[in-house]
Amino acid sequence: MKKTTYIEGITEALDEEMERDEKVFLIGEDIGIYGGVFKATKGLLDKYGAERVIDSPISEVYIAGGSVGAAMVGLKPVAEIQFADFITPSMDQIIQQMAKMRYRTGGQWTCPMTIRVCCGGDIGGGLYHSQINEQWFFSQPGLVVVMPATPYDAKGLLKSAIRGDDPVIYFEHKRLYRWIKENLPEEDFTVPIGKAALRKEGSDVTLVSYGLMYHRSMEAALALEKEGISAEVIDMRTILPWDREMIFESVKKTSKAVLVQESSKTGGVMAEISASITEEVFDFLDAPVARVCGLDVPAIPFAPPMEHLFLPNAEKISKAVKNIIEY
Amino acid sequence: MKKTTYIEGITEALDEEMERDEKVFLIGEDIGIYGGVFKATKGLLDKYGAERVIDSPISEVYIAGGSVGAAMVGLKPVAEIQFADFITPSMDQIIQQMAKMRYRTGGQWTCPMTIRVCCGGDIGGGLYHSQINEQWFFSQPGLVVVMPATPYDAKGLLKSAIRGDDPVIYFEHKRLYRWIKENLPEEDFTVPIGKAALRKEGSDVTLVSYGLMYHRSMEAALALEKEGISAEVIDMRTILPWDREMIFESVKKTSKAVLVQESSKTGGVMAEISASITEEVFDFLDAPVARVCGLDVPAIPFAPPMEHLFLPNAEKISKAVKNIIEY
Amino acid sequence: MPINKKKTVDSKANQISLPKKTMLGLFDNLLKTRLLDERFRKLYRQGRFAGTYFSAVGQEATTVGPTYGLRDEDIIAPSHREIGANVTKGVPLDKIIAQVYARESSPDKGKSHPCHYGWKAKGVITPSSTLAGQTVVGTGCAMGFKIMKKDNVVLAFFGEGSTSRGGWHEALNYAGIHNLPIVYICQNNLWAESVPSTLQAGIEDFSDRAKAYGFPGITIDGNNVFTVHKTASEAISKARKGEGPTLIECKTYRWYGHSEIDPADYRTQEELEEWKRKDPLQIAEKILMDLKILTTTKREALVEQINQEIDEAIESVEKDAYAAPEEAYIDVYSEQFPVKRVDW
Amino acid sequence: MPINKKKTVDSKANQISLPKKTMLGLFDNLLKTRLLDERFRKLYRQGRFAGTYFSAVGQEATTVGPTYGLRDEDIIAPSHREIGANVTKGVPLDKIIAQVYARESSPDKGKSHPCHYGWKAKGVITPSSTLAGQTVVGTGCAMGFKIMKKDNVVLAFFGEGSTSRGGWHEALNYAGIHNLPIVYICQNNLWAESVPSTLQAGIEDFSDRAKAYGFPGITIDGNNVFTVHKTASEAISKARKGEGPTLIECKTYRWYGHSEIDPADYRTQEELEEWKRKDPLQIAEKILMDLKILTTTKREALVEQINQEIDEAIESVEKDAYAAPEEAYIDVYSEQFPVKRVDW
Ligand SMILES: Cc1ncc(C[n+]2csc(CCOP(=O)(O)OP(=O)(O)O)c2C)c(N)n1
Ligand SMILES: Cc1ncc(C[n+]2csc(CCOP(=O)(O)OP(=O)(O)O)c2C)c(N)n1
Ligand SMILES: [Mg+2]
Ligand SMILES: [Mg+2]
Repeated sequence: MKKTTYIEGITEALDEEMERDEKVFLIGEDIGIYGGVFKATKGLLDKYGAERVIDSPISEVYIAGGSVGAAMVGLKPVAEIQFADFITPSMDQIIQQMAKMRYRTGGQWTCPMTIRVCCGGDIGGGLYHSQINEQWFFSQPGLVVVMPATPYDAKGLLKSAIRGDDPVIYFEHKRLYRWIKENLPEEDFTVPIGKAALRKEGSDVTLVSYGLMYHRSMEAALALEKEGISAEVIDMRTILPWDREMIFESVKKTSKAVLVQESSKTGGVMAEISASITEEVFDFLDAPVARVCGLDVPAIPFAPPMEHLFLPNAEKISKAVKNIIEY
Repeated sequence: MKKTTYIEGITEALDEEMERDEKVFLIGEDIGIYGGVFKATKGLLDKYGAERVIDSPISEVYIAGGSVGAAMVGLKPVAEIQFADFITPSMDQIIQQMAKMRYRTGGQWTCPMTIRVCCGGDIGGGLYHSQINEQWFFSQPGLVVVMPATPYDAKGLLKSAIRGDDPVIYFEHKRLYRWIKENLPEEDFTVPIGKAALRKEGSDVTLVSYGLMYHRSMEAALALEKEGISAEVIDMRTILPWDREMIFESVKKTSKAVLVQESSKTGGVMAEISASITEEVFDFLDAPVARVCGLDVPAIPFAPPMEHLFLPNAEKISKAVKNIIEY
Repeated sequence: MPINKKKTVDSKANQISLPKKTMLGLFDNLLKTRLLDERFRKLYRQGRFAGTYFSAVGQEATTVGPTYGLRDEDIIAPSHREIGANVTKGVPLDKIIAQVYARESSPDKGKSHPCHYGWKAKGVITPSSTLAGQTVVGTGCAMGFKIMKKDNVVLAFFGEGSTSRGGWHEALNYAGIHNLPIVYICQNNLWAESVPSTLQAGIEDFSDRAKAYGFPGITIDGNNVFTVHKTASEAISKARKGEGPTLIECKTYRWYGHSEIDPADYRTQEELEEWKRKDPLQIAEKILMDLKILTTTKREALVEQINQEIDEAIESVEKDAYAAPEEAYIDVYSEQFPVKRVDW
Repeated sequence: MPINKKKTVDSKANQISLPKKTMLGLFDNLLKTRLLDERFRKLYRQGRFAGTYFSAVGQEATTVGPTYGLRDEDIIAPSHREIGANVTKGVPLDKIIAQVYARESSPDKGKSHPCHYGWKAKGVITPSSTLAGQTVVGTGCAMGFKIMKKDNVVLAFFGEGSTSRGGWHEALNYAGIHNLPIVYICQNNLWAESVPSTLQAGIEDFSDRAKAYGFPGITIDGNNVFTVHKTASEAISKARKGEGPTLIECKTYRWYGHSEIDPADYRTQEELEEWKRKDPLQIAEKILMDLKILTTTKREALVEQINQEIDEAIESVEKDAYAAPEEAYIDVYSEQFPVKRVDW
């Protein structure tokens, strides 16, 4: 066991998978000599050479679409989009090629690849360095979408993504890169895609979230505990396909749910979770499912007071919990 | 009053607005001499000339982004994306420029423009000529998103879009182009953005939809009527910002809602409507809000039996209504 | 706007020396493509299959020429008008026909769209409809071959209109940096649906686009299958040896509308007639007859044989059914993630 | 991969004849840009503003030169390293500083990101961070001018790395078809963050990219502000007369890291030293002194005056507050659609 940060978990996963399988290669901007703008690929160029750690031109269309081609002929590409804000140019290749390759070819061609997307706010990145945009991929069947919240999951989910046979959008939250450390096993491990994590048991309310918001939810849960409110905390980890069972079971038990999402509220992932809870476990609900989400404005503004207002935090979550507890 | 089809309504709106305001111009593929692949711009090149009816190269990035620039210097661009399937390359310009221009410039620069997007299935278009993808734009504050279901609205909403000061994604459903005719007033009229239409009053259940699905919902409502079930039918018309009030009021009255959407279920617009109904009028609900949606598969498959299975229709909607009525 | 003076590309085919077998093979595929294509048009008018049909009649040499002689492992990254590449790469006729008919027996199980042919066993990627989409993906295949140190090549096909797309630029730019084993074939048929090539680019020869990427761009007569084959083969062997990509612009023309529902009245009758006189099939035929490699009798026999093959394949495909509706749930993901079925 | 031999672009500035007033004006803006830029770097290190900072020191001539002499109505479509274009276009110092400080007094109200300067009154578009984004939008502005028959022009700035983007291609292609009134300035500083220009394109001179679009591409010494100004001015008047776009590649170099947190250790000390010897400010100074247009005393006075202006502007901006948090709800839409506020 050794103390590992979230970003180290990512680097280790890449390193170990490249070591294990020579079909794995990396492509992205500044991932080579620079080791990535956040240093997630540090040391890998030296170790694996420029054929397997490719410093790409500023070509997000190609980074995604070229990886699709490489996957089709038998490689296991791990592409990097430097900031989720810059995934918009890749949409065409992600939606029309990557997500639909298996389907449109009648299963002849597959697309086992991973796109790592550095995302998220709370780091003073402003409008164009804080986006996530996970809801676009969440609404595209054919894609797998994950977002780890812990170093263990960062490492284990990335390994599963790389080893799997499906195209994966792997969101890594930049606020988490160096914030938390965790003891990780020395031996090889993976985290299964499609399974959420029950981080804390509770009986009064279910908190559902992922990424940075899992931590905000846990902070809220610990604070609420002191006030006698027992919150169950679920970290979704995989956004698509999501773990319906764990969430429904929890809501059946607590009869209340607060869903927490960093991205803007309208049309976000938590709308689906809420709608599905209503559809599936309506009779168990003692109060309306509540959402605590980013503001419905174009993206996270730069100046600190505006960023603060935009983002959900423990305090806002606790308030929402109390609202529905008192319902 | 004269009988007008949906697509004629579009052509008339373009013609009248170009006539009224010389700042209005059109840009898109095959919109000039060909008059559009569905003939929506027929005759306009002859009438307004090649400077105002621009046959663009196959450049969806530019069609969107170039229009943003033209809008910034004072024009009123109406861009056409030939099929919603091909809007993926425009995502960068729509999301990062068009939707955020006013915000990121502190209100200095605005982006009064319209993108007409020809969309939808039930026409045997297969995977790449049946998409809508409206949920991506629905989740982007700063954009206005509309989808008319009738010739009157097709004309009136397009006029409002062109005259307004906000960037509008105007979805036109190709299945509706020539299907329905309606008597339209000879005089100038507009349809306000942000207001849904109550198409049929009812007391047992509220059906909410837009575009082609409004017609399927109405078919279901008429069939249900014969079985003694009274459905209220709301056509959203504007998807963002949506008419919360009308929908909530209706659900308060009927206590039940079935939401109908052509696109894949997960992460679609109706997830938000469902979640919001739960949040706002939970106490009035007698049954879980139900959704009838497209399948969770990559897009609409081509072969007729698969397309049929994919799409919601009156029968499937009626079944869903009966399910929650019996709840 | 620069005027696209129609520069006549001289056909030096008579001087082109190719093995007799190659010449006959090229002709055979050209003929087969033509006959199948005209047959599809007829079947479409008869309402025998749904959707639409994109004819490539008039421009078959641009796809037959480069594809002839490729290995099974070489990849074809097509767009919507590459029936000739499929025929020449050896995709069985019944697979091609089943694709157009969207039958369960189609390699894509009827999921895609007519003319979106593809068959993995012969290295043809079932395309999306997004123009130049497969140019990007195909460049990625070439990147894969380079990384794996395999000496396979990729042929990417697209129309001149598709070169206006951003992804196209990113792909060729990448191929130029890394000297990828790929040959780009631009079928400049002067029109992109109704838009003339003068409204696609401020240049006359689309091969000039290669100057932005640092690899050779060549413009040739796209209606002489022997010229096309020779030029492409040289580029292909260069690519196979790791000497980098080539962009080949083939000047050509489509005889019919963009698809069967397009009357193509945006262009003049004269233009059409001029190009019909440059029919790639007749050009090839004349050359072969001049060289005494082909006789009218032999040609007739060939036509008959091909037509019979086509008849049989159609008969068999027309007996095939559409896939069951539940096929819609298949091949969304690997088996790991089955799709939840809706109960309706 | 082709080797990017650093072709030395000879500075023929001594032969360039420009009015004395223009030369002094250029120098003045160059100096102001340098002093402000170095000051920002210092303020950043002192933690006086949040976020990050992108210095343009070493490559100021590429933005000052083309911008000098433009009209207010002409548009600047910038990226992240165009402090010089803002200074030269006449954006007041306090607006520029407030932008970096993200204060309420910033034209963007603190919403964007440091170095995303823009001010509508002077025609500078507040940029997004998406590279080449404003190249597309700026081309659209030029299209607008053409449609409205206004003789304004657009200057679009970007680094060599940004030319790898698909949108960039679509924009220049469109400008080439329609002869738009726009001049494209490529600041080739050899690096895109850590990626050398040899990994951006298989060509040495990025002006070759223009060959794909049918308008002129020129490569010049980007460190001589007079050459840059002269070349750009000619292109600008051509554009203004409706004679179409030009792509001008300015060979230059950034002295510091990509942003202030980048140690830039991917490049050699020799390369840096070589380029520091070609300091655009010193080159301009020497030419002016040789021409006896400038003296050391005059220069000193200028420095002092500019520094005082900067001091005052900083002092005033530092007194300004951030906008209230609720500013986040403003300017999402026109007044027609107010944003629902959250009660927390
Ligand atoms: C991205 C995209 N935009 C638009 C279309 C619609 N469309 C289909 S074919 C076509 C014209 C293609 O022209 P070209 O590339 O020259 O090929 P050709 O049809 O002439 O063979 C267009 C605009 C599309 N399929 N994909
Ligand atoms: C679409 C996009 N991709 C990636 C980035 C991250 N990024 C910011 S600046 C930069 C390098 C830009 O290089 P260049 O265009 O040469 O300009 P320079 O910084 O050298 O002035 C990169 C990759 C971005 N801002 N936008
Ligand atoms: Mg064409
Ligand atoms: Mg650079």
